[in-house]
Amino acid sequence: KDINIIAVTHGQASDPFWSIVKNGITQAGKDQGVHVEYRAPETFDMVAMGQLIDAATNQQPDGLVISDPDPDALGPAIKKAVAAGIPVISMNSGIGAASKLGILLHVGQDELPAGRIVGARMKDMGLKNVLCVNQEVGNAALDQRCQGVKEGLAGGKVTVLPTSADPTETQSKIRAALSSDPSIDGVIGLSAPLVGEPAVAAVEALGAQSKVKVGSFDLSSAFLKDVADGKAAFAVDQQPYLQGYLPVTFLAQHAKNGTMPAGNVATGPSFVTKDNAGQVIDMSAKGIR
Amino acid sequence: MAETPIIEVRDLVKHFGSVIALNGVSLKVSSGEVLCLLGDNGAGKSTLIKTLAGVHKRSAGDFLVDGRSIDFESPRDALDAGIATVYQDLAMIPLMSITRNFFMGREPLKGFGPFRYMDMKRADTVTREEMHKIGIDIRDPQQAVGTLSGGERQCVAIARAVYFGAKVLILDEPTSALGVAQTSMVLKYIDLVRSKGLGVVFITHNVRHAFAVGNRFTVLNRGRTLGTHAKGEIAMDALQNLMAGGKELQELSGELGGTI
Amino acid sequence: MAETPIIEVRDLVKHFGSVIALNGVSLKVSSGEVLCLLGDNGAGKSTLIKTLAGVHKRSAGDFLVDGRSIDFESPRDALDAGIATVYQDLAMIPLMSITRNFFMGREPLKGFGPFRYMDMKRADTVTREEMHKIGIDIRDPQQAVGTLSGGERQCVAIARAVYFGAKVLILDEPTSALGVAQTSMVLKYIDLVRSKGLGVVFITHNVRHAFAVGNRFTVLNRGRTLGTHAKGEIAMDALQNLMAGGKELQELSGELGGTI
Amino acid sequence: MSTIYDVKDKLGRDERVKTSSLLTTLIRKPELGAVAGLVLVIVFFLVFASPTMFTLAGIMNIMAPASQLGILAIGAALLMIGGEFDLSLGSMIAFAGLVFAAALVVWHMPLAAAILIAFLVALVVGTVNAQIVIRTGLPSFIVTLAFLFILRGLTLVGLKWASGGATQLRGIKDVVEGSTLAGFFSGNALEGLFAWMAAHDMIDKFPNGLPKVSGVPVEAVWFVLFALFATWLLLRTKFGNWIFASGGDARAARNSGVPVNRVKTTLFVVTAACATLVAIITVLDAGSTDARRGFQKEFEAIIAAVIGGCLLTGGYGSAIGAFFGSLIFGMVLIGLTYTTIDQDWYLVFLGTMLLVAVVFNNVVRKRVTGER
Amino acid sequence: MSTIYDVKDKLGRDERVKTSSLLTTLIRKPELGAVAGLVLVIVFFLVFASPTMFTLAGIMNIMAPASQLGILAIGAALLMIGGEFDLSLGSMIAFAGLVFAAALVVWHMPLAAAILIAFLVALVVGTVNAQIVIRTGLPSFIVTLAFLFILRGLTLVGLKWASGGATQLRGIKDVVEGSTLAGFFSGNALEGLFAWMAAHDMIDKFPNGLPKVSGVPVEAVWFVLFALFATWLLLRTKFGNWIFASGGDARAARNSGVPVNRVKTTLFVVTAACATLVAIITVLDAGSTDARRGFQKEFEAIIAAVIGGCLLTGGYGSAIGAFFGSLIFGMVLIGLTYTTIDQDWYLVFLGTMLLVAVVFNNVVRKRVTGER
Ligand SMILES: Nc1ncnc2c1ncn2[C@@H]1O[C@H](COP(=O)(O)OP(=O)(O)OP(=O)(O)O)[C@@H](O)[C@H]1O
Ligand SMILES: Nc1ncnc2c1ncn2[C@@H]1O[C@H](COP(=O)(O)OP(=O)(O)OP(=O)(O)O)[C@@H](O)[C@H]1O
Ligand SMILES: [Mg+2]
Ligand SMILES: [Mg+2]
Repeated sequence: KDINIIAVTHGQASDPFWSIVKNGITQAGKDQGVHVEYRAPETFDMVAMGQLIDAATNQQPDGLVISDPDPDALGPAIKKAVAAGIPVISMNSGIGAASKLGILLHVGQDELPAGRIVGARMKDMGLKNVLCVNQEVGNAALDQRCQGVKEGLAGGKVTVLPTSADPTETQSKIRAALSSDPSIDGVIGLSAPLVGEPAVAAVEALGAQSKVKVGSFDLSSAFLKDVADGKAAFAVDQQPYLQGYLPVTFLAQHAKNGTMPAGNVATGPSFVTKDNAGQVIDMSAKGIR
Repeated sequence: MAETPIIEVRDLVKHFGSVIALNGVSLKVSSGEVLCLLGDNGAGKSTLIKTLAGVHKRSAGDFLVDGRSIDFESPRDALDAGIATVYQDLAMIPLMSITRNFFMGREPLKGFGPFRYMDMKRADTVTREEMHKIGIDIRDPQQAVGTLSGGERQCVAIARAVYFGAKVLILDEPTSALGVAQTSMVLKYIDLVRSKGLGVVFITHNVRHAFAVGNRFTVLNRGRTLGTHAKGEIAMDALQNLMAGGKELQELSGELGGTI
Repeated sequence: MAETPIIEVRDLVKHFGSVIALNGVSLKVSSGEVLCLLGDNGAGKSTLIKTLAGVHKRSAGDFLVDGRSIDFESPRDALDAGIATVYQDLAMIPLMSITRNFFMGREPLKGFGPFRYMDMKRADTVTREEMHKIGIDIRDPQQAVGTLSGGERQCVAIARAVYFGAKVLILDEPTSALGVAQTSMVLKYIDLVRSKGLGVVFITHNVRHAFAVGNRFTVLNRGRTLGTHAKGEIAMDALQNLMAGGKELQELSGELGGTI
Repeated sequence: MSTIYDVKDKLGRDERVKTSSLLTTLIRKPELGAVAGLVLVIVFFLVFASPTMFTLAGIMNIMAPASQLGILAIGAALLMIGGEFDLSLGSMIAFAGLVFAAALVVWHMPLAAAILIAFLVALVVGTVNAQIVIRTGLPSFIVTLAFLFILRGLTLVGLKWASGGATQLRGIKDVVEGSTLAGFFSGNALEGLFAWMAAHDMIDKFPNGLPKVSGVPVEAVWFVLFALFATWLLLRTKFGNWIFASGGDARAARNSGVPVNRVKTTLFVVTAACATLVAIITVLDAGSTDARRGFQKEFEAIIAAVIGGCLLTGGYGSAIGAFFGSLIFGMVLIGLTYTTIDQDWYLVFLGTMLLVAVVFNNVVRKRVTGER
Repeated sequence: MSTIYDVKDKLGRDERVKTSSLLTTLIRKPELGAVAGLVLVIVFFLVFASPTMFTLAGIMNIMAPASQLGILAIGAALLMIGGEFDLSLGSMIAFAGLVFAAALVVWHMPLAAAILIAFLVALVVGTVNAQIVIRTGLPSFIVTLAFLFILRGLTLVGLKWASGGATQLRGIKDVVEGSTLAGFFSGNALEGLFAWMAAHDMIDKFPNGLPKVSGVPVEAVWFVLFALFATWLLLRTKFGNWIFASGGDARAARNSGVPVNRVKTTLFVVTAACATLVAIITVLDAGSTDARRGFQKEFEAIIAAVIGGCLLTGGYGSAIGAFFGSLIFGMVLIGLTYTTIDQDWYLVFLGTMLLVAVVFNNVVRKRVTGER
């Protein structure tokens, strides 16, 4: 009998981060010889996501991978899946609620602690006034990153700058923010292609490379090039590929042999800096990192 | 007719931005009489009756209903005061059915309390009957008004106004799109309505139609009243000339055999 | 008039869904003659001329222009074939200026190659002049058509068709909204156009207007041709009765003093 | 006198109308197009989707989102027929959700009071939208667009304030635990029936004996009732006539004595109330609310209404059409997850299905109503 | 004969027209409303924003996004005046960007060929949109909505294929290095002038002597030229007349001999070409393209056009209005970053500013044109 594994996440296939997750899932499916499917709501929509989990449960897959940015909203749907006897692994977010809901294990790390670690690193770099550029305000997962940075940068000031998916607009807004508040000394983007790259361009256009440090969550090949060239300080890697690859592998093994690791797997955050950026660029251009 | 007129306006002025549409117009209508409002194209007839019907607010002047000065906030007020109007552009919704247009704003209800609903059957019957009276035999009262011919549409508007008119009936060129039979019907109707004691304001460009039913004739020209004449006081030819706004017509008319 | 008619239709049939609007209509128009199309409301006159003008496609029947069978794909084809039409609903864009409406689809150009542009000054002048000829003195050719009075709007449509009419001029109730002076003008115009050798199809409900300019009269009734009569062959009264679709009018007309 | 006009033949038929078969007459309803579109979509999924889609559980799974969308779509359809848009619909869901949730967990109000407050907010927002549109004469598109931003922004600010910095507000489930009133807005209806059916092996069960489907989602009940009510309203009441008139030609309607402003204000309030109802249902179901709730629902609602045959220019449309439009759109949205189509192709298929369904709908409608 | 009608007074004035001052006549332009809105917004920011906003650098910073939006808005405005919408505009940016980038880095075409191919795709997409709208008679809203999904989906699929799995395609800068043609689509124009001005201390410089602002963003030049061209087209050409006519009343226009279908097809192609132009500019500027490019730009474009006075129902509007509308929207969008307003309030302010600008615009327009 074919083994069927379904992944339901809150990130769209067109989102750079989640597209890598999906690549990991697809590859794991191939490697394990199981059938995998990736599904996500059209926007960050917990109600729709709960309905997608229900739809997945109805199909009685041999394993279910979910992300869980709102355990309250998704709880009932997850519990139903568990009650239906489907092994569930959560990834990326929701580590805190995993065991309570009957989830077998969690792969990845919540956004909030990830943000804290980034904040702490920026504090180490001596930054005091950081601009957290959020391309999708209201996406609770992204909001948590900024919140975490704020907590990590204890004592420093963090301002959230809401922007959109338009790089021109983002660049202009960052330039505007930097020129109206000259004390800003750090910019952290929540997406490397949508924010990180325009941020580097904005800092360059203002001639403030020496003063303003740029970092970003997630990777993109162009941003990694900036890191390698020293135009950006660091990129934060959660290894989304693994967040997709591992749960599918675990569930496939579980279906075949009944095995399952005993504890949660942390996939990040890890920092990519000038020293190691070069190795990552090519992998990133192919959607693996 | 020494009684107070149902409607009276004095020195009415109406501006649209820089356009002066009415520049001092006076008229009165008493019950049981047909006042014909005549005048050239663009003289301001429609603007005047729209002011009477509550569509426009006057810029200056007096407007009295039953001898009392009045200000209509909306056409609904005018309707509630018993003034029903057939507009030149008919005020119909092409996408809606004949019945729905007929009863628009005055729907017949059935049931009680919050569960009152439109009595569609009665509405259909009334519509069909009223249209029949005016000489139009409609195929289906649920047909969209937009698919009716120009004259059929006009008849719906007239039948509606007549059906709901209580005190005054205002008709803006009601016969212009009508066939011979329907025109006769409408004129007969006007006569009937008058004899029931309503006042009628009847706008037309056809001096024969005006003479057929009118008691008095008020002529507008370029936003001003040119004067009012009772039926006995003026000949059809003289009226015809007045209507044309003082343009000499003999010559033109003569060339075409004097038939206009 | 032994020559081939400019326009000829035979046994034309037109359905709209389940509605049969035309059910076998025949007529012809030769150059230098005015054909009056008469008939009751809803008889199918507008539907017929819209078929001639390329708006509707016929469901069955023959349609010949200059003796050759033809199929217009769009009104533009009809215009290009020299057939200009005044529609009953006028085909005007209320939001656009008088000039722009006047020249819609036939803009006068200036300049050369890709840099050709509308000659607005000429367009304004022509519009003003043509409107003046028909008896309307417009305030500003750039005024939106939507703010014109009903009759003024009608005059724009007529002036436009006359200006661009090349072979045949079709007029659907052009005089219905017009004042006495403008009506005279339009009838004179029709006469003029005929004398220039164009064919004219003239729809009206006014038997006097029809008699003033018409050479032949075709009567429609409920989607069928009732017959065609030359001017000399029929009296005004008989025609009037035919127009009403066979309804006896004497009685009604009598009550109102025989003036209709 | 009536004989003068009587040229009908002996059977009383009008010779100017082609006779048509009973069947044609029966189905000469514009809504038939939307039904045909739905049938097409169902056939597609019957062929290409996993058979679980059309099990009882699968259907209920589609009903939940389709019903939520449907409630909004019918509200939007009424407003569109009345000649206006409400782009603030989606933001209103978030805002009403915030107010409702805050009333429960921050101000610790009883459920009934929280529901009342939420609907009061809808009344205010709807009235404000309407009054600005009416008084300024601006298109409602642009006015409600401003409120799309404003309400979404206020939700964000309010959430941060209510939750102390986060953009999620949780813990609603604990507060409403055991309330009977909550049963009207969350969970399933007819649970007893389904349990009984499960006990008698009439429907599928989980290994633990519970029925796989524990009832009809409560929003589906609201959806059907609202669709029936709206249809009755549109077709059979005075107010329905006024809605068509206001949307068909506001000036003509006003001239005929229809209180157009009152009609439009009511419709804006109804639309906002629909958003609030959906907000309450989703907040109670999810037990939480966040700043992205209802994102872009305004467009989905308009899409569903347009699929169902509403004209964007107003004056034409039906609630029953919007009903089927929501089912079509909801089925396509969820249904694609039952197919093996790769998620990367998801949008391509969504667009294509939409187009095909709408074109088909249109062709059928034209065929049956004889439009040309 | 002319004397018969001559009742004008001796000065040739018509007694039915109130005399108005030269000033009133001069400014009796509907566009004045949009200008007034812009002035209002500028005054607001002069008072509340950091003074750096109105330095040369600040203005150029606003010009880049406002110009890109403006190019789209003028295209959308032309189409709206012609009576249709194009909701696929934003997705078209992404799709054209993909085609353009793939032509450069995957197929290794020269820049000119890549540009040509991108515009060819625009021609095809515009034509397909138009043909479906015309042949089915469906509202363009729903047809182009389907293409919003389809093109966005195809972009994702295409990107993954072109990049071997990622959602970003980069390396464009290296490929076009040193091309003169690229200068027309990226970077700054008038760089010589600005360098000269810097050398003569007329504008701010960096410590190293280079001017802080090295030129006018090239999209601003396109924007202004396109606005001028579109204005000329609308007001002075035959085609412009046809656009107004097609949007005002397609049936009446058709009856008057306007080739409505041809007009609409052309407009759909123009709109798609606008999206393509913006795509080329942003791809060259950023050196990369991704799956989210142009997200929701269709709405921003429509918003800007409506702010500028376009009617959603078609037949009315102006390119110059869309020009100012884009400046207003672009300025509000970026300008709030220059203020000290808490960014959580961002959307609230965006909505409020929009509403205020539009209401003000409307009031001024009514005042000057005497509409009631
Ligand atoms: N809303 C408006 N804005 C500007 N001008 C207007 C408006 N309404 C009417 N006018 C002008 O006022 C004048 C009078 O128009 P009105 O419609 O009252 O004429 P009328 O006497 O009814 O003519 P007709 O017999 O042709 O119907 C016209 O010249 C018209 O252009
Ligand atoms: N598009 C349509 N769909 C359905 N029925 C139509 C349509 N157009 C016209 N009809 C019907 O066809 C019949 C003929 O209409 P038409 O407009 O040709 O009449 P007419 O002779 O011009 O009348 P009038 O003198 O009143 O203008 C009418 O009964 C009308 O209801
Ligand atoms: Mg009038
Ligand atoms: Mg007709």
